[in-house]
Amino acid sequence: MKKLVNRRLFCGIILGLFSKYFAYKSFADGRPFRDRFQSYRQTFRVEPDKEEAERIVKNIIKGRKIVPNLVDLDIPDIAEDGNVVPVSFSINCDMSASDYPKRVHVLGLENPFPEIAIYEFFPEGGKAEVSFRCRLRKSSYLIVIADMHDGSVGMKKKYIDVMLGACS
Amino acid sequence: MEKQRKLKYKETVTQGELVKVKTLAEHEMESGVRRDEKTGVIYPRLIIYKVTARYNGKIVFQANWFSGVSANPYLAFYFRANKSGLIEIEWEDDYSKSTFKRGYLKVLDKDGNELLPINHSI
Amino acid sequence: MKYLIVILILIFTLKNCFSNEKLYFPYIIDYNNFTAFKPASIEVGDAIKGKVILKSRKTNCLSCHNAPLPEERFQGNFGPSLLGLGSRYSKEEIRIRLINAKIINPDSIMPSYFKTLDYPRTQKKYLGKTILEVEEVEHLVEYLYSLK
Amino acid sequence: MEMNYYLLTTQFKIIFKIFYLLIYFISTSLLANNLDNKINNVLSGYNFAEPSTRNIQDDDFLNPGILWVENGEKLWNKIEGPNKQSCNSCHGRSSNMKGISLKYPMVIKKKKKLINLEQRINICRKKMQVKKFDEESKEILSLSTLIGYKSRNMKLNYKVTENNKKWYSLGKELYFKKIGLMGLSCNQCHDERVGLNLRAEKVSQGQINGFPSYLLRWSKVVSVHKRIQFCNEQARAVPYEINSNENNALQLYLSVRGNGLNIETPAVRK
Repeated sequence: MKKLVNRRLFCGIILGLFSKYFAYKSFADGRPFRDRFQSYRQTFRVEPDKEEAERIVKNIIKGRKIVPNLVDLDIPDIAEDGNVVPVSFSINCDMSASDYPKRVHVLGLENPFPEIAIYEFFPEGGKAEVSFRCRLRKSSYLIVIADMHDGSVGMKKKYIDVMLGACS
Repeated sequence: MEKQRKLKYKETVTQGELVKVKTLAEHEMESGVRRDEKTGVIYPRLIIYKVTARYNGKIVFQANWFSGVSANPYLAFYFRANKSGLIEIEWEDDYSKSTFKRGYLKVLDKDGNELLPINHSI
Repeated sequence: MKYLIVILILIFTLKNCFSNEKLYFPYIIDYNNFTAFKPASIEVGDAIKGKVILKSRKTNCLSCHNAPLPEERFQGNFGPSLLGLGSRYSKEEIRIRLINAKIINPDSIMPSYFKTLDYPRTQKKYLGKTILEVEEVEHLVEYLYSLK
Repeated sequence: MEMNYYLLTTQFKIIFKIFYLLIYFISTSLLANNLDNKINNVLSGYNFAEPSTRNIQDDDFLNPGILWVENGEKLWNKIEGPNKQSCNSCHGRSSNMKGISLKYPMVIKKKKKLINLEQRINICRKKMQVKKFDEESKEILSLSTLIGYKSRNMKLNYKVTENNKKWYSLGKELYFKKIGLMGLSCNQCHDERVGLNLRAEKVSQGQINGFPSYLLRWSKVVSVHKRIQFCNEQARAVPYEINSNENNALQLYLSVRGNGLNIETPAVRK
């Protein structure tokens, strides 16, 4: 009995509690959890996992009510190639210290790794508009979720047709 | 050959004007899901995972990227400047290799005088 | 001697040109009515398997033809639509178009799916082979005939 | 062609067959002469691209192909070799190369061989006594993209002369030849079925005025030869090697076919 409750076990318990606390904290931030465990040498996966994508989306929204008309998307309906899909989005807010998006998540639901990007804004930003180019594996929904400073959340999704190569 | 980093913005603005910053980085953004056709060896993931924009040392915008971002990534964003200063964009690699590109932004008030970040009169 | 060789060559070439019974074995082709018959020994195909083959990248039918498959977003318009094919053609007529559409129209772009091809620069793995097997042709014929 | 044979087998006697064959060959050879390289109006691949792709090409900042041009500019001034030479030391500034890419592929008189711009660069490097660049390497494409970029918006005006007539006819022959398991020739898609859809892809005229161009599918700049190889593989045919005589001849024929188009290097294509 004495040997069981030794120093190592004690440290282990404390560490375990700590790690649980940190894990909870990062969950609370709405970060998709996998990116922290994802080492760059173990990333081979071609088949998309729909459940995981849904879990990540759920993880970000966390049951909050979605505020309509918060996110504007400007993406072409048809992407000529899945490798380069021009995406631009803007968030309708005044970018004051009380009303700005903390994080904006961009997710492609049928990608092998659904997260595409997370953008972090600050009140100095002036305007929450970003344009960039992303990859989509095949025709699928692209979701943009804005996680606002005051806890509200906005979401918009759009179906994008990705052209497949003709001959091969 | 050194990888290119490009940065473009309107260099002289009036106070409170929105500045659109466009960036382009030369990078293959290897997603980690591609195989060599002949040998079947997986190309390890190698992407820019973080882009940080600082203005006078303060972070104004940050992008966290995953493997779903295109090769040679383009990024455009806005910020608002009240004083002249240094724009600094930092691209961070999977091997934590950082590359920088910096530029000076001149902010003028209504009369056309430059608003310097440090007050020299003291 | 010269003439003999020339005549021999001519005879051989002509023989090769005209002896085409073996070309589409086991199918029997009626060149007058553009129909291809299957011998009774070959089993009737399965339409469901035919649909899979039609969608596959091996045949790549949808790259040129339009088929009533709403789940396939993009379909080509090189060739005629496959919609209502079963009401337009009989099974035999569909079969000859699959086996070698160039019998009917020599300028057709449609590949000959059941003919040992000898076009130059064919990749080694395809040499001396047909694109489709006999069973696959039958599956496809069944599926295409079911489009009415 | 086969159809005719088959009709004959069942209906006519052998004498008629030979007669018919003769008529067939004469008529086809006559037809082949009429199928010249004249297209009514030449259209660049730009016209067949999606608006989002056109946007990328229009803006030099958005266009990743410009990265290759800028890398090329660096290489242009890079001093190498025992003689401490760079491209700059013989040719001067890179802007002097305006219109140079329009002359390639070119016949070298000594060897009576057809070479393209990339091969020319490597010949130059041999004179500089430095190691030549690999095929399709980033360095060589950067330099050829730079030289192509300098003649941007100039009109393609390639002339068939006594020198390159032989290569022109070879290229033309390759263009009309049916190849591969699918038995496709270039002209079947790129002349006769322009603008139709292959799945979602619009078939373009196959003009090469934008090459070396940034291809979205590979996310990098590639040469014409690489693109032709890709097309050949799609027809399940064995592609000719990069910088081979056949590919050069085909490139020559395509340049003549696209006369009148503006150079768009580095274009953005699918």
